[in-house]
Amino acid sequence: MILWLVIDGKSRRVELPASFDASVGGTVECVVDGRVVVVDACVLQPGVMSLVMDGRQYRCVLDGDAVVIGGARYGVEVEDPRSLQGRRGSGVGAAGPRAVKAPMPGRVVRVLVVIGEDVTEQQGVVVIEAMKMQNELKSPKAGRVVRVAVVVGDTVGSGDVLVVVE
Amino acid sequence: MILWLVIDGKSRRVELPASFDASVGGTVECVVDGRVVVVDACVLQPGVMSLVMDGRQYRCVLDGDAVVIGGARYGVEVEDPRSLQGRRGSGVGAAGPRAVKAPMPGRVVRVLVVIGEDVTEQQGVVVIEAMKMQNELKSPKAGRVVRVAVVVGDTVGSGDVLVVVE
Amino acid sequence: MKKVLIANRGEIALRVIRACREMGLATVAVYSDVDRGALHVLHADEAYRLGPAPAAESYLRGDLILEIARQSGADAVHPGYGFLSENADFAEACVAAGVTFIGPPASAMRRLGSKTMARRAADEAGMPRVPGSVTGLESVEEAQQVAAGIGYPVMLKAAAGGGGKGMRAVLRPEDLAAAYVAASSEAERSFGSGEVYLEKLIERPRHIEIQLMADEYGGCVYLGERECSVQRRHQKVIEEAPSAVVSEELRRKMGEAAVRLALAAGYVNAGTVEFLVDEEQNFFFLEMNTRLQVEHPVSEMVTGLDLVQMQLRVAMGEPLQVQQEDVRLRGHAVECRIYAEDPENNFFPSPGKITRLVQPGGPGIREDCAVYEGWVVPLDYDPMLSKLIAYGETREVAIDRMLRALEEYVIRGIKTNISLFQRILRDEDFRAGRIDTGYLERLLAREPAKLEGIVSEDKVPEDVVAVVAALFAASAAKERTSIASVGQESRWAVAGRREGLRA
Amino acid sequence: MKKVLIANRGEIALRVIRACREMGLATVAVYSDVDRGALHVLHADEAYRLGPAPAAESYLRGDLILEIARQSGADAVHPGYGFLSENADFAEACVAAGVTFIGPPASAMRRLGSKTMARRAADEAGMPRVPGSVTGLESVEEAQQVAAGIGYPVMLKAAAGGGGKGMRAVLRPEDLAAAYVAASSEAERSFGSGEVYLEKLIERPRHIEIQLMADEYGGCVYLGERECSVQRRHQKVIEEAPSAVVSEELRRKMGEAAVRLALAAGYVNAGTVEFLVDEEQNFFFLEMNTRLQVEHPVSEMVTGLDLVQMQLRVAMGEPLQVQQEDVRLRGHAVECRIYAEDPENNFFPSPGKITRLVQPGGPGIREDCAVYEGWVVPLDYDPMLSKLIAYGETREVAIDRMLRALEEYVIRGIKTNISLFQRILRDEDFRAGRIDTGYLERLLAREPAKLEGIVSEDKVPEDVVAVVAALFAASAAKERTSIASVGQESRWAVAGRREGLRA
Repeated sequence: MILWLVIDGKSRRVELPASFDASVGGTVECVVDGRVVVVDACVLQPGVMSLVMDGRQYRCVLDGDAVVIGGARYGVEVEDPRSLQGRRGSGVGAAGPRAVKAPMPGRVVRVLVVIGEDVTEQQGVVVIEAMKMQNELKSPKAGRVVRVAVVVGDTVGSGDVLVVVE
Repeated sequence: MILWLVIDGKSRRVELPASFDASVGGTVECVVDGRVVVVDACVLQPGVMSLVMDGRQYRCVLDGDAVVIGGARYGVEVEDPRSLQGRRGSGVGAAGPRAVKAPMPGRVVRVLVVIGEDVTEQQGVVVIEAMKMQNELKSPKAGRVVRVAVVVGDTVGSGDVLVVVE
Repeated sequence: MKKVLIANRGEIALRVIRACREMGLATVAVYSDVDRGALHVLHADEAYRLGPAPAAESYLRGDLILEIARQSGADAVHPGYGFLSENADFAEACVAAGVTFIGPPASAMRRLGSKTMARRAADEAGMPRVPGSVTGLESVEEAQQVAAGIGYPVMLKAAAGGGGKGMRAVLRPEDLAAAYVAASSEAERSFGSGEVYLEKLIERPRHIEIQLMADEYGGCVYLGERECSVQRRHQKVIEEAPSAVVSEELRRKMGEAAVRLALAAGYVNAGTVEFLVDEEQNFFFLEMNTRLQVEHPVSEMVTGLDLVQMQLRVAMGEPLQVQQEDVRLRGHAVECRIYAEDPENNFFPSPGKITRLVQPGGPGIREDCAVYEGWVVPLDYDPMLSKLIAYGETREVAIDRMLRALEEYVIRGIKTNISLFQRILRDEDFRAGRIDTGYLERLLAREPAKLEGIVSEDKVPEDVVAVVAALFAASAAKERTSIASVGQESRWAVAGRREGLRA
Repeated sequence: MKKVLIANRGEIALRVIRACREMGLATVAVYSDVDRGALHVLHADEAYRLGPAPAAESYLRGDLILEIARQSGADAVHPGYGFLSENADFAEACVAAGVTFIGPPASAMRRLGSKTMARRAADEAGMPRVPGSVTGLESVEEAQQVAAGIGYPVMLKAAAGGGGKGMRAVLRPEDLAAAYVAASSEAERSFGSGEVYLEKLIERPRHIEIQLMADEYGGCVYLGERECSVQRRHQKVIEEAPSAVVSEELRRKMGEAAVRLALAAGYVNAGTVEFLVDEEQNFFFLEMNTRLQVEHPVSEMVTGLDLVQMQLRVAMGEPLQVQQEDVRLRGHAVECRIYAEDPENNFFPSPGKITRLVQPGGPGIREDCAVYEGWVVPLDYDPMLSKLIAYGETREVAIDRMLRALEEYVIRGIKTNISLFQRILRDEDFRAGRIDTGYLERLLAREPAKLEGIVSEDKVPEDVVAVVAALFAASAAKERTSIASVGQESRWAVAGRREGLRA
């Protein structure tokens, strides 16, 4: 199995033997960017692993899109070459429609705009609350509100679109 | 779903609504031996449940063939009528062949008999060890050893047959 | 007292339930809809639903709570902290319903609950306080007069305040008028009362508080101090006992002043008198908290006493079994409030499902925790997941032990502020005890925050990181059955599987 | 000292690793094949394989361990307890290899390791001991002579003994000859030395021991006593500090005698002097353990000190920072040794996979644990899973707190002795402190053992049990994907599914 990874912004290629079952672990010879690396991996629980390389022991925990090793956190992306194309094309300029997204999960406590309303840059559009913390979300640009995706009382997830300004 | 259970030796019949998903929980009306019982079940983790009935809260943990409720342990068998027949017929008298089984998981450290050897009742036949505790297992009857299923160094599980005496 | 209803949730509800169980008292839990599977419910003898998630419809419903007490035969209510714990009307309603309120009498709560009234009580008890007004300011003119009298900089504060709301620092006379209006209207909005007062701004103050316990018979002891100077937005983040700067002499002076105040107000049960301490070790009365506090465990560690059991015994009408001379402090304790929030993203709250939980243990570690693997942290309440407490012979040992425990701690699925604590506990100023209430904001304002505190001494080789990431990705790909359980990793799993097709 | 190799496994290896981490020392773990996934490995900076599971091929291989120390650059070895911890040859080999052995010098270990030599050392130090021989018995005749001198009943003991092997109580003269032969040959088989000695049998003795810590400069303090009278087959089951019966005066006498013995033998580092105490509070030297003991945490809880950190500092050549007058005992601590064994089935060992683990927490609870959910407890080593320690202001509070914690504790997949502790801690005699080394065997011999200790006050209604069992069975049936993970429940699941077809 060959994996292309981006770790803290740096691309890496890791090759694992096809016969190796990573969910069980054991001693394995990997090829990292062309170099042979021998490690002993032991899976304690799904997402918790002890890795020994050259006698050094690393306690490794999978955490969402990151791995935590000995207290330090490393952001990891698993690259899929087919999706890269799409990602490159996804950049949008200040000219197009811009969405106001929820930066955290929460409940909508106030909606400050209506469809068709003109807003200025940094004008508050929606207030969401979670864990006793209120957050007023602001328009990223001046323009007209073309969509209001939520009403008061809605529960939203992190990244959900709340309002679109064009 | 209808379940026939034997709890600490007593047979019980419990009927759950077909639509109820016990792995998720919720408020449910059960019929226990003909009586309607309403409980609120909340599954915290697989095998760990909070049950509320008439305001009383019970912390319930599944433990093998038992349930532990508020610190007390209750042995449970789920009855399968088809298997009862077989179970009733499985009693064997002192006359037939008798197996010496491992009462605990362990490693065989000594085998004290060979096939064809005559043994007396309570004569030691195999010694197994686990966790620094040695256990000499004895023949349940006088007779002849017809099978020795293990050799020194074998790892055995609880209930495994070690020796058969006829 | 036979059966205690715990009118709270989270770690403090579990804390009280544990104390009741140890004393042979039956327990009644109450819960909102999102808390049916919470640990405080799981550990109670009885449990009753209050209502929907919002606190106003559940944990703040004193009427429902008293109805449940009646129905279940509970003869006492423990309010915990927050929610109804400082609500004098609720305390009174309990008494009227024939149920013991485990806390001070409503009269003492009222007398000490308003900051302006408490300041007058402090004066009467001969306790030093920050110079300034002891009544609400009637007008901007009065504010200007008082400020001129004590000298700038000054601080405007809401009489009914808390949590930093209705507060404004005023450095120059020309800013006072605007600040007065702003503070007053914020106080009106937040607390329903626009009353503000004014006091001298103490520069670089330390927040140090005295824990008290009083019985019904005039017995009152102080149980040492706690220092809570590490704050973010006026919220305590790390607490410790004893303070690194309080001498035996200062402790005695502050303790005796606190006891005088409590006795003068007819105070009973656990309470805390908060002080500001300036750089010359002058102490000034700040306010009194008429309840058990979040940070009470650090006092328990250094005194060897159980404050909740003491609360229960006092509420049963027993006299204190501890005299002042029996209170012996030993060692040092530090507490970290583990929150569901993201220190790398504006401290945004991070409710959600905990997919993996590995808790620290071993010598000197106590954890008051109310979450478990699989628990969904609700977005309706404060973000506290757990209180981690480390004890050691010295402050240094306690700090290093806490660092060890934080390193062991794994909470996955949601973000936590564990890395913030690692940063603070490794910071030289904190380790040297050079802290004041502005310390943490200054630390956070400092630049490349990210690596300073988080990385352990030895850098992990890049190849190790790559191999570990690859193994986790490959494992997610192969263990198709476990994708559901690992949740967040599904993106990896999908990518990994695609790769698998090519390998 | 920069890097410590921990020549052990299980909770004690993790305990030492934690102390090293807190002090900034790097750690090297060693492991046998079945321990690759053990927690002591997961928490170490470095880890090296020793060999196959059997201790003789792994944790007892001093040669391999020193080779790994050399290879990894470890400059010290902590032996923990058991395995090589009392092996003077290994201690010597460490020194020869230029590696600090964290424990006493080999000479002191030899002097106090043999029971007959230790008895002579005790005489020299003016310490009371059980009357009897101080040299090995040459013959049955000599045994008869000594026994006649001190009077029956007497006890035969192996000089190299431990764990109850090579021991025989002799009540009448006519039984002595046979017992002598049996004890001697058992000793020969168990320890490679048939040397036995004889002492007076103390009736209903309490086992009480003194914890010592000595530095290289003649400094030596005693850190209070521990009572370990609750034993099964001469193995400690529950330990506590302080003892319920030791007065300040007795503590001082025992402590000073223990210190005299240690100083006379040139002892350095942690050690324990064990005594028998009779009903008249006479104390008799029993033996000295020249290492850290399993039950050291109860001493840590009541003294507030960290014994492992003290061991490390002494081994670094530091003088003790604690004088005798600084040692202040406070409160009471109880420890339960949680074992993988089945108290309802002859205490048979119960190795295997832990399928569910819910650990207790909160005030006054410490756990030194080396297992986790998913860990397969190997059958090759002792059955200890964890040490649970409860602290309280009084013995009663500590006991009730331990009961609360045991109730919270869930270990599934294997059997444990948790119910045994519940039985003991609820027993009136234990609660009143009426214990001696025969106490537990008497309790276990008592009749309807099963319910007495295990059931909590309120009986669970039969219908609740039935519904809970039905819900678990139905859940196992519906969650087909989880069958693999619940392991033991598969039989239920199969039955449940069959039912499901009919429903």
